[in-house]
Amino acid sequence: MQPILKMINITKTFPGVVANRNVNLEVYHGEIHALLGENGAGKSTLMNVLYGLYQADSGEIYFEGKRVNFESAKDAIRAGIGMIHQHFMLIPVHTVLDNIIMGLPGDRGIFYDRALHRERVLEIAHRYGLEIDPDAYVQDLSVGAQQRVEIVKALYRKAKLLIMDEPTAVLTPQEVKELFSTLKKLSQEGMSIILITHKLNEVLEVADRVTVLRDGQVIKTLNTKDADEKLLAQLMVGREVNFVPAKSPCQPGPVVLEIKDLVVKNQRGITALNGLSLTVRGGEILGIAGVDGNGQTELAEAIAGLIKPVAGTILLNGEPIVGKKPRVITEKGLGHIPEDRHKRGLVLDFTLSENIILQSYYCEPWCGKFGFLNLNSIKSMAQELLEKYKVKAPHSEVAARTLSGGNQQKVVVAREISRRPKLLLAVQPTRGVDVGAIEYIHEQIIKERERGAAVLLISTELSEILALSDRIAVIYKGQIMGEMTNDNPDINEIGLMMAGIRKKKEAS
Amino acid sequence: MKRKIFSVLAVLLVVSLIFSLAGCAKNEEPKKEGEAKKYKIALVLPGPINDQGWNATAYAGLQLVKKDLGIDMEYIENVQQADFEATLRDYGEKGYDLVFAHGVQFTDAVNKVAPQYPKTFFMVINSDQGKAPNIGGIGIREWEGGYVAGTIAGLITKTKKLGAIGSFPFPVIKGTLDAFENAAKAVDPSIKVMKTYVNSWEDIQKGKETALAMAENGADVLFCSANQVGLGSIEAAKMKGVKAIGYIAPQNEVAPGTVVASVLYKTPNLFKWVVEQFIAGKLEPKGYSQGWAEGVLEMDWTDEVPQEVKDKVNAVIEDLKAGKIAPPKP
Amino acid sequence: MKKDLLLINLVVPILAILAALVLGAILLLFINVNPLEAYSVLLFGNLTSLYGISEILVKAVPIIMTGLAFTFAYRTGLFNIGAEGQMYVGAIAAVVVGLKLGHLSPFLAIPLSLLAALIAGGIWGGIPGLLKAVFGSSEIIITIMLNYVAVYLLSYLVDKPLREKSGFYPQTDMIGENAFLPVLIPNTRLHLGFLIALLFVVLVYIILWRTKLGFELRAVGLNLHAAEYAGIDVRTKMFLALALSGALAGVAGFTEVGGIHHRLLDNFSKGVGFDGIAVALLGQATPFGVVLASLLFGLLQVGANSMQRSVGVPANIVYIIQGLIILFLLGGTILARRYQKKKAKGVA
Amino acid sequence: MEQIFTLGFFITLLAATIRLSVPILLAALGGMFSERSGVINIGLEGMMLIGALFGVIGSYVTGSPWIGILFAIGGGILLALIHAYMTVSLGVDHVVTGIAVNILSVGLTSFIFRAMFGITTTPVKVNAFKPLAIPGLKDLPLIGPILFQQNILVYLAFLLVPLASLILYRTSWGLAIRTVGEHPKAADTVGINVVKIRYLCVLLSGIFAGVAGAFLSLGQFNMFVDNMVSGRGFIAVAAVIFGKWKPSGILAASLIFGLADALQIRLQAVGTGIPYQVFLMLPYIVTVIAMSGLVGKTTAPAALGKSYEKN
Repeated sequence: MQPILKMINITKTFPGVVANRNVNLEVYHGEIHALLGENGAGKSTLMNVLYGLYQADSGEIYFEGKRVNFESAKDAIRAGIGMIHQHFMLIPVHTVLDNIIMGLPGDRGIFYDRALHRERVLEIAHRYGLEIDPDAYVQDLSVGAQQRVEIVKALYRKAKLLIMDEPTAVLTPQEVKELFSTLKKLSQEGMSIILITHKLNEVLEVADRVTVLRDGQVIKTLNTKDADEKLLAQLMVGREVNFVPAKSPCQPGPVVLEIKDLVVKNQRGITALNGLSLTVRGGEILGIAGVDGNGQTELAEAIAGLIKPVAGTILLNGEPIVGKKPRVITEKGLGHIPEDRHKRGLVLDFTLSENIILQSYYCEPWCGKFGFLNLNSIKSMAQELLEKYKVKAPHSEVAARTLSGGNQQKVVVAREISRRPKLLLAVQPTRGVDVGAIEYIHEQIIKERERGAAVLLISTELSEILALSDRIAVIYKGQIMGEMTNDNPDINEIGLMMAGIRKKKEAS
Repeated sequence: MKRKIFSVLAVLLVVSLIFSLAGCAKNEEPKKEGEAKKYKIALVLPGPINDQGWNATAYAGLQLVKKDLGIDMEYIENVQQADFEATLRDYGEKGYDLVFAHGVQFTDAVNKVAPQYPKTFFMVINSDQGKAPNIGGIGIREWEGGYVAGTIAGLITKTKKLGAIGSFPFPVIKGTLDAFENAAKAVDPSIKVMKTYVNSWEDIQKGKETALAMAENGADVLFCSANQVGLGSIEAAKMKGVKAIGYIAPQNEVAPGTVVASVLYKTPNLFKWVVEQFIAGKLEPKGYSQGWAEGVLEMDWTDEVPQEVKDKVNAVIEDLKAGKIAPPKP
Repeated sequence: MKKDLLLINLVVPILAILAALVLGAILLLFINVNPLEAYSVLLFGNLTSLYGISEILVKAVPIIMTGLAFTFAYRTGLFNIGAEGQMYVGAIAAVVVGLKLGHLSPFLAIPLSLLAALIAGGIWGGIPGLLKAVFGSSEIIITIMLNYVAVYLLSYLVDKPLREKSGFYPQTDMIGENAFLPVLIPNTRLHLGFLIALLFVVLVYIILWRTKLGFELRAVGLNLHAAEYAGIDVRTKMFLALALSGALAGVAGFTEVGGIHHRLLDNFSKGVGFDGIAVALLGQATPFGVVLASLLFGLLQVGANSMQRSVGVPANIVYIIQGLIILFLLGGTILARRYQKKKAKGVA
Repeated sequence: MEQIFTLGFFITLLAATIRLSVPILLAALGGMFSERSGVINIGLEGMMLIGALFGVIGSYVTGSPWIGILFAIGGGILLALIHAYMTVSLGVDHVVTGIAVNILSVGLTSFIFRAMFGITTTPVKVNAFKPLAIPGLKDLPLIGPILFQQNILVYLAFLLVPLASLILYRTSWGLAIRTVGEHPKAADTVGINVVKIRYLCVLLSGIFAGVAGAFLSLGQFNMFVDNMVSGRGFIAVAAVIFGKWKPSGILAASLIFGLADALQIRLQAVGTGIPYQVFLMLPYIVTVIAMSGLVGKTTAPAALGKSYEKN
């Protein structure tokens, strides 16, 4: 049988990053094909290339047997491809009907025959059991209902191939169940579906075949009936651990961070942390492993005081810090290497000096009486720090923007560590950083532990967790799935927990 | 950063230097043969020369002086209040012989600047004060114009309601409107005059709307002293089928049938007169004032006005010439 | 990298100014004016005499202040389009003080009217600041609207309550002579306001780059999220930035009434608020850049008058050139950045 | 006082309100399209001014006010193109660009007018639009004189309100415009050309503003004078916001602003204790109040003022 879609040798690079390298993908009529991989594995890039939002550097795409070259989403839509993005492309202030027909040509000249569209939309919705109200406003709908609108929107454009990017990320279990039955129904009707996901159970539950991506390359394509979670976890995470920095045996001190039953809702009002509890002691590194989007961001921001938890307690050195302002928490001894250095960690157009005092600009000796900054001492301190932490920069007065990602991250690390925090919160400390810098940053984190600080390491890179942690906890849907010491741990077990499967084992 | 912007300016200066050299080279054409002493005379205007009113008439004066006396006057238009002093000083600095400041709002600035430039004579238009040794004032008795307009209006109104629009409640404008009212009441004490100030010289839509409001309130003759705004009031009169009296410029043609007569300002003559006096060495540092008697005001009639009205108005003009009519109280 | 910065900070402004002048020259040719002659007067005419130079400085004073005002807010990521109105209320306050306390010693009268102008401008800038912080209302629209309110407020005050005693003109009486800003060079109009403006230039520089507050404001302007992460109260800072920006614009009103008009008039110094936006952008939103750009604008505006006097060029050509400079500068900067990016990509 | 508030007073007040609101309405409807697509247009004032001038030029050259309107549209488009290129193609700040457009327009109109017509003491007159009484309707008691004895541009302006509504809410273009203004990326994913839509909308605002300017110079008068727009463009910007970016709201806002102006003129003519400046301030104060709470930022197009760059 001819595949409906054939992508051959697709390569797509962004400045400094190869997102896809010689990727091959085939999707058949009426199949649900999962695209499995960790964050940053290149799944979304590949799909954006297919959908005409990005142009591939090289490679060929055949759709329904014909060579295609989509220059915009419009071309892809016209050819019969629909894509449902992880962040819904819906207009909150439009009605459901408007969201479905937007971009379509008018019926009589430029005029829409809304009654006709309404009828057809309802018909399609009915056929696939997608319950929607065409006259409701999208802003009033639940996330699940919004997703149904997105699906109808694609169906309404006569999509033959539907791409769904992480469709379950924001759904409740009930909604996930409904979605899957819809997808199955669609595939029975002949629709081809590409399901982008990093959730193993979903792959096994709904997909016919699965292609595993890692580091922008295809690792393997296989039938799901030949796969199990163990195999998929292995393929997805990979086994190799880059290197293990030397570290002394762990000598845990007193409890520095204690989190109990923490509940946090994210900006969309969805529960991101659901009764999470953990403790970190001085002199130890607790690594939080987990697939992205399971509450890691919210956990870090809640500790740093950037979001207010709904319930639960956070104790830093025994003092409650829930509801405290970020500065107060920082002053109580938190060092925070944030997840996204461009968003939170650095003011890119500030000089390195200014970035280095970002958390302490108001304190002596950087800021004297009457609020004047002591530029000389700041500069010399910054210069010293840049040398000490081996940041490659001409001098301390260049804008942070001009540095490479690795050196930018070193600046953040230097700043946070130089304040000698009691708790170091390191979130994705080496994301988008070159190998040399990774090694260096890892060393610094271990040094902090050796100094006696408590370190909470949150990373989606399992290898990083394994390399640094004394203990490992796995986060899944805002809860800790399980904890173990990093003493020859069972990687498969971690992989399963990351996928939300708790190994049947006596409670530890 | 500083250095960079500094260099921008530096480069600019170099560029301007090149321009200026090139300009100089071009400038060296032989000057016009002028055997007589070349007078340097300047006209400083508070508004644009195409305002179809106050400033435009002064510009016409400049042209008249050139035509009749062969003297090239310089002018500068649209001078903002903040620049009055600087502009006058500039002419003083450059040794001008005679500087017209076109408006009484220049008084402060002239009083400040003139003592420093004794060789320059400053003539403030519409000022009634002179100040030795080199400040003079010359004004049109605008109220006389308003008075005649009021007489005409009073004679032709049927509704006994008139409308008068001014720009700002400045004394000159206020005096004109008051004289308009006095004149109308002198014709018939039962006549009512609506007076409004629009706070603008140029917002013609406001002028039109104001005039419309007056017409709708029963006024059947309109009069406006506010440059372009006046054009708006004439437009309104045309729309409402009521009459308007032109003012300053010959406006009969603006709306034939609507504008029944215009009170003309021969302001150009005034400039010519001053320049002549100056050349003859007869110009004194005092306040001159001119009106019907001196021929600075003139009537421009249309056939819409019956002869008997014209006769009555002409009689009033003769009274004004003879000084029999008192100006309005401030 | 250095070369790239050079392109944006030096080459683009020069090209923008030149391009604007060239387009202006074409217009001049249409009305049979020799552009070289006109421009030589425009750019160079007033640099030959002390008085000419002093006039350029006098013109630059209020523009420096409104330019600083825009810069200050801009550095916090906010657009203050309301310098015009803030200048007017600053002037109102300064004149009220000058009228009531103008008989006091200059050492009291001048600082007090400056203070009044600062406070009044601060309040007028603080209103949009407050609305921004509380409701998230667009400071752009609010400041524009408040410009008009200030214009009519001024018009009302000089028309009714503050009208001069003789009641002739819609203007106030002269302020007390002790509240006049002293002239710095005899026989020129260059007044103390120039030094005061320079003082504020330094002050703004110090506040923005040498103090804790400036650090916070700039952090908010450049990266809201990072500022939040650094424990900075973003909303308070936004309010403060607009209030202080308004205070700076208020000083422009103070220098104009104290140094030039000595009384309040309808619509005095029109357009200075908008000039401030242009000079701030032209000066790359740095205090010293604002000074240089203001001098350029002062030169252009005084030069426009000279050009009109000696060459007979309508002064409105300068509006055209100013508008074009802003457009070319902003557009050119972005095109230059794009060009650089393209080049960088080509290399990588 | 009681003789002021007669029935006749109200009728004429209403007529004046309609006339005064037309230029605001026209420009604001244009501004609405631009803002609905996400581009702030503060340059309406300048576009109106150039429309007023070009309208007169067109009528002067050809003798036809209709061709004058075409010229006015051309002038509006010219400035709108500059605005669109700067904001949409280059991503320059919308407000600053709009201000530059205004400055440019003040100089350009005054310059061109003088270059073409020289300096005169009487206005250059051109053929203008005549009032067009609608037979039958004009004789209706009370409302006849208010509504049906205006010039054709007035009818046109008011007809444009339902038309704009129709386009915005009933057509594929309107939906595309609203989508682009709310969420350009989403528009992109359904194949709407964001750049094209934004260009068209900014040009549309130039067209509308040009006609608004021509309404002043050819509809209300038959001449151009410097600066004759006198801030009505900024009022139009306020009307867009106060009207919550909806044609019907903008109609209401324009009428309110027109009423404030008409009332102010009349109250001054008859003399009241209230300073007329208070009335002049009113539209702006109303906008400020509306912006703080009444009209939340939620009603503004979500992507207003934001440049969209495809990755």
